Amino acid sequence: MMRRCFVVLAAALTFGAGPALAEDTVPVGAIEILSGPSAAYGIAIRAGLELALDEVNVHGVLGGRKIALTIEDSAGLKDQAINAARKLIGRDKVIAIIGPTLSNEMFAVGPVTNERRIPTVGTSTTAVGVTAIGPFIFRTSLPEADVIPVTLKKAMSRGVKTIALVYANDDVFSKSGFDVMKAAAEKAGLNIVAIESFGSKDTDFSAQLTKIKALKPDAVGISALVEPTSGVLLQARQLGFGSETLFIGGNGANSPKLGEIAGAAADGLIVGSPWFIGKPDPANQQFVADFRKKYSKDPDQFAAQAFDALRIVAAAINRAGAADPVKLREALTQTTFSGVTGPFAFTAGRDPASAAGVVVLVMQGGKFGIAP
Amino acid sequence: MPEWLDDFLWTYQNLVHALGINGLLALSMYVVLAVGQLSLGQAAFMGLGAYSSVLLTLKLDLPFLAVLPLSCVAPVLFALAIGVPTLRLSGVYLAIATIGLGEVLRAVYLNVDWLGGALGLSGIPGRAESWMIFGLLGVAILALWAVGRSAIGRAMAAIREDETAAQVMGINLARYRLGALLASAVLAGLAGALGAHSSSFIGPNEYGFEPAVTILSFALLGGIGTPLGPVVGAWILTLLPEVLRGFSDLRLVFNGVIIVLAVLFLPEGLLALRMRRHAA
Amino acid sequence: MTTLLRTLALTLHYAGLFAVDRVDLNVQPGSVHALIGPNGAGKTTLFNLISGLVAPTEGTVLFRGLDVTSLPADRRTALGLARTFQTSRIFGAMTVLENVLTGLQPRCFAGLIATVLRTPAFYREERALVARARDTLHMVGLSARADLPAATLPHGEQRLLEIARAIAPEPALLLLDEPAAGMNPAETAALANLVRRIRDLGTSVLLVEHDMGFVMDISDAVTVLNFGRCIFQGTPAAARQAPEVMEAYLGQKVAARLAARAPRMTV
Amino acid sequence: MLAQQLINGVLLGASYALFALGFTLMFGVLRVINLTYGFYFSAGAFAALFLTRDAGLGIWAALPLAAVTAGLIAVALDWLLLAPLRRKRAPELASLMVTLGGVLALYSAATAILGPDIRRLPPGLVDGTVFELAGLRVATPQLFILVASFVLVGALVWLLNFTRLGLAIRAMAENPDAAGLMGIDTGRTAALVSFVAGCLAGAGGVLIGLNFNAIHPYMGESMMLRGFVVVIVGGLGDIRGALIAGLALGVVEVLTAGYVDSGLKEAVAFAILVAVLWTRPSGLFGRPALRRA
Repeated sequence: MMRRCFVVLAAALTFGAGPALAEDTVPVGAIEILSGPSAAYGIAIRAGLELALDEVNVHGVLGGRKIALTIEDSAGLKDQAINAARKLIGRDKVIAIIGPTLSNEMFAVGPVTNERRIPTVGTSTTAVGVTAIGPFIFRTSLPEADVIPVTLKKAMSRGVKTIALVYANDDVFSKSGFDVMKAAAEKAGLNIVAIESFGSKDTDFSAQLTKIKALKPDAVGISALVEPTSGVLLQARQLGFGSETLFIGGNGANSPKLGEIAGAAADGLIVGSPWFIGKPDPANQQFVADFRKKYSKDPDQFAAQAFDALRIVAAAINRAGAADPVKLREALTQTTFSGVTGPFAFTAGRDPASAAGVVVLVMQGGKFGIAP
Repeated sequence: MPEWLDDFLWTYQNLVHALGINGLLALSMYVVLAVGQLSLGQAAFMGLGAYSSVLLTLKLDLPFLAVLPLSCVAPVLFALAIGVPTLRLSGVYLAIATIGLGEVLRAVYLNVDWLGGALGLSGIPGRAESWMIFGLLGVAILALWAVGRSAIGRAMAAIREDETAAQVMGINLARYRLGALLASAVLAGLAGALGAHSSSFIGPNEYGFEPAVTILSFALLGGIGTPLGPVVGAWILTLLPEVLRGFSDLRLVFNGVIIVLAVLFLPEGLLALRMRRHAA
Repeated sequence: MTTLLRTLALTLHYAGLFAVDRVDLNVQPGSVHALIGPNGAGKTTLFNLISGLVAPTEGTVLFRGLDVTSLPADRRTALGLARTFQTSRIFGAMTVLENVLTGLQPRCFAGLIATVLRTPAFYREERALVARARDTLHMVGLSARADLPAATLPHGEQRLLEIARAIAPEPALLLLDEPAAGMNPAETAALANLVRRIRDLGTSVLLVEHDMGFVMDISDAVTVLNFGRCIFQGTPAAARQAPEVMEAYLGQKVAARLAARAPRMTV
Repeated sequence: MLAQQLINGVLLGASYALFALGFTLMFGVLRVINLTYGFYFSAGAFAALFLTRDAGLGIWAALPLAAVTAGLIAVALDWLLLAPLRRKRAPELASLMVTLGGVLALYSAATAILGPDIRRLPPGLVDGTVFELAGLRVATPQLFILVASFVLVGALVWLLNFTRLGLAIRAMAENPDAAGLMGIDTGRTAALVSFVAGCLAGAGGVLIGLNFNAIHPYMGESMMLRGFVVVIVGGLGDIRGALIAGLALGVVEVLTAGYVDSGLKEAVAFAILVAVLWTRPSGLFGRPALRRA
């Protein structure tokens, strides 16, 4: 009985699901979080990728071949992300992988794909060190190191001289954002008066905020996902922080949910963003319109970045002239592209070259607008 | 080796490793359940093994075969610290204390800079080979099987069935319970070290409450009549999300339901096997 | 001959009551000693104190001349003290043979390493244990049941199994808690023979039992407890005559009536 | 600043105590560490969310309804998971395991159905006035929690000591078999205790969700770990102990975060738990009040 079970399992593993590979498609994989507690990010990214796929496959690549995109779910779990990468490479024979969603997934997946020389393009991995994993690891998402200084500059132009930093110390995203924020603040010559941490599931921040309030900083920098960021803001207002204190968000605050949860408490917060839904250029407006048409909702920054990423990969495949991973890698390093997040090229370190697309947003009445 | 086989093995290497490592974890739960205790510290022990082994590899660059045995040291010390005070109390206290241990360790990993904080430790060389993982799993199964079919195994079974009667048989409850917890810590520590050295990255959130419960569901699905049961349970629950697409969404629901059903209806587990408890 | 088991002013104070109150008990080697008394007299509690499952408030337990008062139950078993329970506590999921093997725990010396490596010494010991267990099962008449799951035995055989498990390591003293409860007359008679054989093989027996015929039949000495106190200690014959014993059992009126008729106890 | 920090600590501690009350009641009477308790907390908060956001009720109508919903869920889960084990007289670890599996399945199912994101109750449900006195600030929802925790402790102590139901509960806590023999319907009493505990959890979920503006399926789980600390330190089954331990834990956490290192806030709570298990496993305040009362 047991033996028969194993035979069936092995058969399922060998011949199981997976797209039928037509000769004339170019296989590309993606690993995103489609289930579990962080699914919201992966689902936004998938929407962006599929919208881009529609656009790319109108003409195809390499003279008319369609891209076959296989999206695997990592559920935010390290092991499942690695399994997905191995399956995409070993079975689906993809020539490039987009994703995975989180930086810590990339730390697990990157060494595997790099070893197999498959270009891997993160669209939402902003942590320090991601592209240092190896020569095949790229990202199109601006690392926080490029965004935060722009935000801080804006703050300093408003007369901020002292800053307190609070961050969630238990997720990669927030911790690495904090590291960058601290380094950037030091570099900009701001006086850091306090550094406080909390857990990303915490709901009470009163102790940290009371301490900060007594120090009267000009600004408070928050590096955390959107939910705890909202919590911090709400409780700060309760404890009597007024408009004299400028709140500065990290990448996590760059979400329309901030307005929904924190409401008026978030008013005045500024945050740097590689993309903004209201950016007036026609490419962006077209993207927003198409996205709304296809999904009946607004795109967010993750969808926008993913939308660009697949089109960058498609452009690089054309430049490489063949569906070959190593040639694709070379091509990626030379590709320049103009996307909804602005002009794009990779640096020698395989990070986005330009922070020119960064806009500083300010929250007002539950909505982001471009900061004056 | 033909190319397709090479590809096949490469594709499923991580899954194959996970089967072995989860098998070891299931055994580490088995030894504790086998003396009628419940510990939710397996994930914490695994984390200690993982972190300590990675530090030995990255900072001291010791060879992996030296790292592996050393990775048991920290879990064993923590098992002693948790076990000595709580094992004389009712079983509930061990369960709670081990949950507490997991949280304390998580806070330590997050707040100590040279443990990487939330970023964890990355760049771990992939030194865990399949033969090591399955060799250790095989040795563990054989050893536990041998122990099961001996006076020690009879004592463990007696404790699980009726603590008072076992005591009157001359069995020192505390000694067996502590011994089981230490064996559990060793197995989990090894699993942690092997897991860390086959996935290049470890982070503090991998060793929390949910993995601990998942390990429990391995053991309860397979049943604890023999050491094979938990291993098979672990294999089923490791393969299922790979075979059934879309299952991953409900993975934890499924694990939870398994525990409920096993406790209420199938106390012997899916494989209601029992082993002979003597060797002559 | 020194006394095998002695309790000195053994007392258990529990929830404002004296469950056992300054009991001095002497069990002589080579004897069958009965502990009787009405329900709630503290007999089982006294057993728990002697076997070490409950710690006394005050007093001392001497076993084979050693003060075992602060020793845990398992250490007392290792010294040669065995017991059964009022409601049988066999290991139902094990086989009959494995139950008896578990009882032989005090005779198991193979360490973890020898066990895992399956050394010749381990096999020698294991074979000796199994042989001893089979002998014991033969003695209580359960040989044919050796490989059945213990839970499937009928009640009377479960009681015998519990006795076999307790006597397998040839303890110096066996505590039997109501061994005849729920047995039919034929089974009870066989049990009496078994108890005598156990005594003759060198294990003294201290038993709690309500079947007075059984008690009078096999006991060499009787101790009577009432409300946690020892009210009588002596031979069965003397116990039969002692008015305080009858009073405890039957209440004063009935005792007086029975005394007038030169009673034979068959309660 | 110290004064404000102490107030912060007491307010946080009140939410811990409020959460732990039903948990410790359940343990005291049913002798079971019921890990599904955290789920009632989440369920209460979600019920309030639906009632206020979608059905348009005010908070004072939604609060009791949400509490009762959580109470009914508690009764159903007790009936499904624990009653069969009580009938079988299964060991306490079996109950712990079954509720562990149950709560994992429930949280994950709730996440799959409701989504993982954090919601908040509609703004403006309660007057958000912040009282300020000599620079010390307390918001209205925080006062609700503080008042609720004391009122509910009082109500529970009254229920246990001065009502027929309380008598039955105490008898059952003392000895379920004897209680059964005395004619107490232990099945019904167990269900009632579950109901009361579920209502407490649900009400706690609403008030705490209201104060911290964070409602998500796992909110009970994050509280559960604090709940363990409070219940063990206060003594399993000790209602007044839970109140004192909850307040103390809140103050210790806030002072740690305020004056030592905010990263250690959580670790301190669990270090206390482990220390208490080492030294005084029956809790800092001795025997459970339920059995003493």
